[in-house]
Amino acid sequence: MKNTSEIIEYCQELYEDIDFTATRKWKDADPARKVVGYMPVYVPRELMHAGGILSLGILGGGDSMEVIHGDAYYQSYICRIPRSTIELAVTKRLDFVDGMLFPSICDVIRNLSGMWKLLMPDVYVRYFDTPQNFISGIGGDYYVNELRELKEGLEGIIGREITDDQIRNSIAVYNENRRLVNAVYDFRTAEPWKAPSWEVYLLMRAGMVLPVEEHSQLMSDYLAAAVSEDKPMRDNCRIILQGSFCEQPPLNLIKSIELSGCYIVDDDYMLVTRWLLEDVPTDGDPLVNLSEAFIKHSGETAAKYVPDAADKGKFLINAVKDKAAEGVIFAAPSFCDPALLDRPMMAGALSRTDIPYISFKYAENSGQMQPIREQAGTFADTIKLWSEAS
Amino acid sequence: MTITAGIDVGTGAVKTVVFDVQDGGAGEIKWLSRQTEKIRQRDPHRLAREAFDNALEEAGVTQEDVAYIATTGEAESLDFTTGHFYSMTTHARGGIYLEPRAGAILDVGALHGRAIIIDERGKVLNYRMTSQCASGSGQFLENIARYLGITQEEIGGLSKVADAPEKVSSICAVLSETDVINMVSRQVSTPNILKGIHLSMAGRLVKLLRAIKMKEGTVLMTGGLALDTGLLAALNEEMIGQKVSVEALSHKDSIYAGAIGAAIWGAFRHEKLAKIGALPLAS
Amino acid sequence: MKCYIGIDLGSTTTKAVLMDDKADILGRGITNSRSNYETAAAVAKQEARLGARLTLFRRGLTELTELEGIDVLMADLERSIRCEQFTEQLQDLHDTCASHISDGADDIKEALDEVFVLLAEESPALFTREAKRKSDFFRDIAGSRVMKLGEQVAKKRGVSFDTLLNLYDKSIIDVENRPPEGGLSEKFRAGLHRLLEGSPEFEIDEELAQIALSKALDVELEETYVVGTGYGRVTLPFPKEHIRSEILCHGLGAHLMYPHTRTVLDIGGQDTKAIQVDAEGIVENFQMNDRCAAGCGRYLGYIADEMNMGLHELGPMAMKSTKNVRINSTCTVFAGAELRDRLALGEKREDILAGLHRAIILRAMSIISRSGGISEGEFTFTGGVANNGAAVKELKKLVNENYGEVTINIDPTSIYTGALGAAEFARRAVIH
Amino acid sequence: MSPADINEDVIKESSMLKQKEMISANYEKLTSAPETGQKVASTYVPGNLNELIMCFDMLNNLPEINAIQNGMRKQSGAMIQDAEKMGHSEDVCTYVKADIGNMAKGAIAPNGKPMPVPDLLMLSYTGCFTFLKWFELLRDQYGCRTAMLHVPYEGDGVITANMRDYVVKQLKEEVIPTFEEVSGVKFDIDRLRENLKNSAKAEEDFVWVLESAKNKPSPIDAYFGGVYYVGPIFTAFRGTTDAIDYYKILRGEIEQRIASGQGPITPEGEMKEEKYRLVVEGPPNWTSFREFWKMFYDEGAVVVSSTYTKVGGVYDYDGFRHDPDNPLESLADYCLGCYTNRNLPMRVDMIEKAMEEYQADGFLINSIKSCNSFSAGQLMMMREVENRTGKPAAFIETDLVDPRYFSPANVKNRLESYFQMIDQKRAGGSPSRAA
Ligand SMILES: Nc1ncnc2c1ncn2[C@@H]1O[C@H](COP(=O)(O)OP(=O)(O)O)[C@@H](O)[C@H]1O
Ligand SMILES: Nc1ncnc2c1ncn2[C@@H]1O[C@H](COP(=O)(O)OP(=O)(O)O)[C@@H](O)[C@H]1O
Ligand code: SF4
Ligand code: SF4
Ligand code: SF4
Repeated sequence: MKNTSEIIEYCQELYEDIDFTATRKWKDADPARKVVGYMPVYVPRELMHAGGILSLGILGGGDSMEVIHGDAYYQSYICRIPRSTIELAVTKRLDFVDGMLFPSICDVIRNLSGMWKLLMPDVYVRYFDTPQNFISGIGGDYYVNELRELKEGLEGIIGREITDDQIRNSIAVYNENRRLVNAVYDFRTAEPWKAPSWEVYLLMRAGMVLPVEEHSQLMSDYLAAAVSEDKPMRDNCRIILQGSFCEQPPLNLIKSIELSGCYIVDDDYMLVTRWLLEDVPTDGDPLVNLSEAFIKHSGETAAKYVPDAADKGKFLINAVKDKAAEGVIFAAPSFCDPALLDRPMMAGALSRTDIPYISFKYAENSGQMQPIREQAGTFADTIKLWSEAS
Repeated sequence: MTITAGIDVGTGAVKTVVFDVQDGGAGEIKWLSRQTEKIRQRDPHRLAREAFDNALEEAGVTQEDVAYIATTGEAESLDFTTGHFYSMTTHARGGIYLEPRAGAILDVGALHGRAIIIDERGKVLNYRMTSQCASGSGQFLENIARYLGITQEEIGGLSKVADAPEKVSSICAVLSETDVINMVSRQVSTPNILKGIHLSMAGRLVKLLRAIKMKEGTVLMTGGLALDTGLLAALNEEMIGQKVSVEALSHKDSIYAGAIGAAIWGAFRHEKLAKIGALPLAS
Repeated sequence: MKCYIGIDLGSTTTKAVLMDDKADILGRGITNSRSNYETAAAVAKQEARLGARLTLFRRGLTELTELEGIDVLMADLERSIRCEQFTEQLQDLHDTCASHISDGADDIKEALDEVFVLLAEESPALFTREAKRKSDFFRDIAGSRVMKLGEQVAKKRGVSFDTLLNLYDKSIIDVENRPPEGGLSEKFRAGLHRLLEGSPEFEIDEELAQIALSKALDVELEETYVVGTGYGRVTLPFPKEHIRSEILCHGLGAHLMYPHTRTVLDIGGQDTKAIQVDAEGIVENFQMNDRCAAGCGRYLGYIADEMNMGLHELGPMAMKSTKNVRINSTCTVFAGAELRDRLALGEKREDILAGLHRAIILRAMSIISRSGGISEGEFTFTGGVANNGAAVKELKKLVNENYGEVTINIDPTSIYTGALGAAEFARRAVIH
Repeated sequence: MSPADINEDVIKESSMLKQKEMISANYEKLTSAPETGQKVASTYVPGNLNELIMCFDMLNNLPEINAIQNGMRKQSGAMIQDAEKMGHSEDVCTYVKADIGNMAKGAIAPNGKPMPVPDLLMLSYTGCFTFLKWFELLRDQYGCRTAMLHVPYEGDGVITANMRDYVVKQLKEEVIPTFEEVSGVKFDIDRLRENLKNSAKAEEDFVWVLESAKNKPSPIDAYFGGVYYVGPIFTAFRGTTDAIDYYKILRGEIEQRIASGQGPITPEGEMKEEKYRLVVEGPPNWTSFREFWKMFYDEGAVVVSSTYTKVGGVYDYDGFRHDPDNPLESLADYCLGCYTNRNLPMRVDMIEKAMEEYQADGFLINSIKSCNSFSAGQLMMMREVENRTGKPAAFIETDLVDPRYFSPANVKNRLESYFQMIDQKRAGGSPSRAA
């Protein structure tokens, strides 16, 4: 059996490989195989899986990519992820991708979908507009039809029909995957010193480029290994990281937060893995089931409208309670509309509940960690020195 | 008797103090020794060791006598310490030690400015830092001083005799530099240039204070620029200008605020850990 | 004769080009823009006129006789004149410094005098054929020598080095704004005499040469039309129709130097621009850095200051690098912090420097890409940073990686590109 | 969008006076709502449902317009800074911050009276993500009722039946019932039909006005002047007879200008010579509107077509008119078809077509720091348009209502270089390299 550091080393290799060699290899093994890229906030990966398509989660270029052409597409006051994503495309690193899905997170991604159409007229590109109306008969119906249109699009890529049974089967596979993701998160919540956040992060990142079954295996291996490994517990406080659901911070930033005295006990990285809060039923009309799961059982995030004012921020506050967190760190990408516009409301909700928080901004290629360490460190100091418990 | 040491590794200098602290800071606090060492392109960690040794010697104690060696600043990875506190935490505590009336701390160093609201126990309540752009930093002032041919110690005195200061407008230090050069060519006097820079910096610092809702009371300047009397004067002028009824003070030992805070928090933490029986070994 | 002058008032340097009505360049002049723009323009122009005299002299001489080694002769002559100018400015600096000494400080005065005696003694050596100068500007040359000699003298005499330096700091700006004036003809004649007397290697009759020189000096260099451009152009004492945007001037200038140019990159002190021109040198598109000055020439200036090195030494050191160090921030001010950080992490200076150079060029590559990339024709790199070998090396590498094999032009006189374009605009304003 | 009061010293045409009257009457109605008891709905310009709102006797308050007004009065800067002090990020849309800062100051309308707290936030989520958050923020503050209308994005450049059904269903089952509840007025579809009929009439003349710029010289400036012309049709007047009258008057004035070969009117009088005809993409800057405009007319540059005059609805490109016979479907199509709700390839097509039809010399983008909806992707649009038309393009960067991001020297420098570039290109006459 592998130990955690071997598993994480493998994940790190995948993470650092901006040429997506692992996914390419998977595809090259069989000429019939197809790959569809998406930005991992929320898309119904089950549909791709049902068509035998590997869904590739694309998270920009990170801090190791030198962006040269991306700046020719974006002004300086737009976040970084679209420019490094374009850079990936322009430098032909995504030339093996047969289709692209752009989830409805913000105007930048929305417009990126159009740019992709202009840039690659031959690739299947879909702006996947999920409903902001959460009533089954309205938003739900609309969504079922969107799913149907997407399914037809995917069928166009693979040249055959995707059956309901295939979808049901895929739903089950993803239910399993989600259970494991949640198990890893729960384990970290319970014993954060045994599952450092940067490891958990890399483990989830691996799920972006691997077939889902392999990812599930990787997670159960990790869990098995981590439980038995002994790592020292540090004098850290427990925080939840919020606002990083799209452009991701560099790995060093995640490490820096932990180094400066904060255990991250929950986060919103790669939401697609945990967007749905419950299992999707495997019987009945699978598209309706997916639609209902989205409408009824998805988490709260800045990219989603909250119909009832009273519910705003509840999800986060409940998470703080459930995970016994001592504070929240809002870490959002610079120029990120959804996260930054949401922040004052979330912060307000926290203040009303006496939950301490701090906030800062980053970019996927932030190099100077000193200011981050300092703020996170001060936050940790304050909790450690002044909280009643310690 | 609890001997503790505070080591503040900055971008410009390493500051070290040794204290004797009673009851984790609640009782008597005795200052035993102090050391500053300008870094000047040397290895800060080596300097920190040297400064620490010198401070021990001056205080007449040995490393074994020290209950808690606390660092602050750029020193998380120093290898001979007990624990690390972050700058704002330490400046807050050091500030309240130096000036018990202070309701806020303005820490202005080589590359940064921070405004920190504190309570009477030195707890950080709220803070703001200057953003990435650096035209309001000590470094910039240093560069300009070099260009104008004056020493850092002279800046304050000159600034205070200005009669018609001209503010620099740009956010960017590079562009501000051009502003200054243009001023020189327009024969604006050195005091007026310096005062102009001081006022621009002060304007930004007052904004920080307002951002964290510091509306009245006393604020203590700490960090290297606390020694710049011109900046202090400009700060007080700007407060009046921006209708903030806050008085800014400096202290002759302001530059040690971080190190002092570290030493006192070290003692506090030492007590706390002793109580729960989790004393770490001072290596 | 009719002359057309282009003046490029840069943020760092001011350049002038003087051309005749056949668009031949007669002379170039450069000075630093640090102080007064008007003075800078005047000085650059004066320098360009000096260059023009040399060109005319050379033309006259070649008409008269076929002289071997004429290049050497011209270079020697120029150095000789520059040496003379330098001596004159030193004298001015000496006097100005002395005027700042407070009464009774005789020891300071004596020390100062000694510094300047030493300086005067060594200055001819700064202008020999072999000498490698740190810079072309009086401030830089004099400044570094005063520093060095001042330290020695101060130590020897036990006076304050700071006081000596302060005298210099107080005086240099005034002196810089008072360029050596007049008597150019005299300097030329005397210089030529000294030269021919001292170097028998030139097989030429001095009388003949002096006649050619007189002819060259007698030509009236009429300022038929002057066009200004560059960062400081709005402050130029010219009416609007005498001003062209630096973009147009750079485009045209690069076209004149390399007619097949289609893309121009200019990295100056405070801005970086990428310009696309057509076959006629007409600008089709351009991009500049935004308000932030990160990654421009001044960035290297800060680094040089931080490392206590001369600007021209940075490139060579960076070329020694053996390892990739990635630098993400090109903020000029934080460059120093980044540098210290990296040094503390144990990285080597040359590797960090190479990383910094790469960072600058990466930014420039983005701007090029934004302006439309390099699609056809030649690519020309201009501006002060083109003097930096490491930057050039990085640029060549990245251009070839991203756009394939492209002809890359870099000219030693590329810093004059904008002024050249401006001069051509001046010429066209009259000729067309 | 209709800052009529700013230019009163200059523009004395009767259309302007008419618009001014309409605006001040509307502000009067809004600010006296607490006394009159009339209910107020706040909503956004793109996809605004003015005809529907009127069916419930409610007033329509548009926070974007208030932000513009405050921008032109040079008050927005302080409001934005106030909002930032309250914890709003410096990176986000300044309309939102100007609005929130204004509220903190008591939300004073241009007539000096306080604005009423809206009875309903009509969140028409059309073409801009920020809308969603903006009203969540207001809801947080005001605690008032919110109706959400999610208008899907035309990601593939078409309105599908699914999208239209979804919007219509939301109107029927969510929006209209909420309006009925808040206003106490029963929905009457015939009233809506009547309003839509009025809209269509005004829209005819409005399109005629926009297209008058095809003349040479153009009698209007379709950007700086255009922002006045779109006023009534984009705001609280669409569907009223006032709007019909306004466009009739305006049309008459422009007909006269065409007949006498006159160019557009500027704050400094008639524009002299039309030297450059431009198509402009992106909203204008409001804090230095006049200064900005001057940089154009001083150089003889006229904007003959702009995309900003399509944010509140696209009427010219594919001939959309509000249709009384299919009222809800037509409202849905209107919302779905707003400029920023169309995908980038469509936006490029629209611009390309305008460049040709209006015989433009160049294409200019004023990129707004605040607005990702407009700005993300504009650099690529610029390239596409350049490649397709072979005409030179330029890019400037400013902001809507944040004075800190309007750098006059910078903008002027770029514009001057650009105009010189067009000149030089004309003189050189070399064929463009862009095919
Ligand atoms: N005597 C002095 N007068 C004025 N400024 C001073 C003086 N001494 C130091 N400084 C300024 O203080 C800065 C260093 O401040 P410090 O708080 O030590 O910064 P850091 O903690 O980042 O090292 C230097 O940049 C310098 O400009
Ligand atoms: N000899 C040199 N070696 C290396 N770099 C140089 C040299 N001369 C100038 N530079 C670089 O060029 C920059 C100035 O470029 P320049 O084109 O003169 O700027 P501007 O046009 O803005 O005045 C300097 O900041 C420096 O980085
Ligand atoms: S980082 Fe934020 S603004 Fe940028 S694409 Fe992602 S969600 Fe949109
Ligand atoms: S170069 Fe200037 S504007 Fe740019 S980040 Fe640095 S200080 Fe700020
Ligand atoms: S982001 Fe743009 S469209 Fe949206 S509210 Fe702001 S200015 Fe309007």
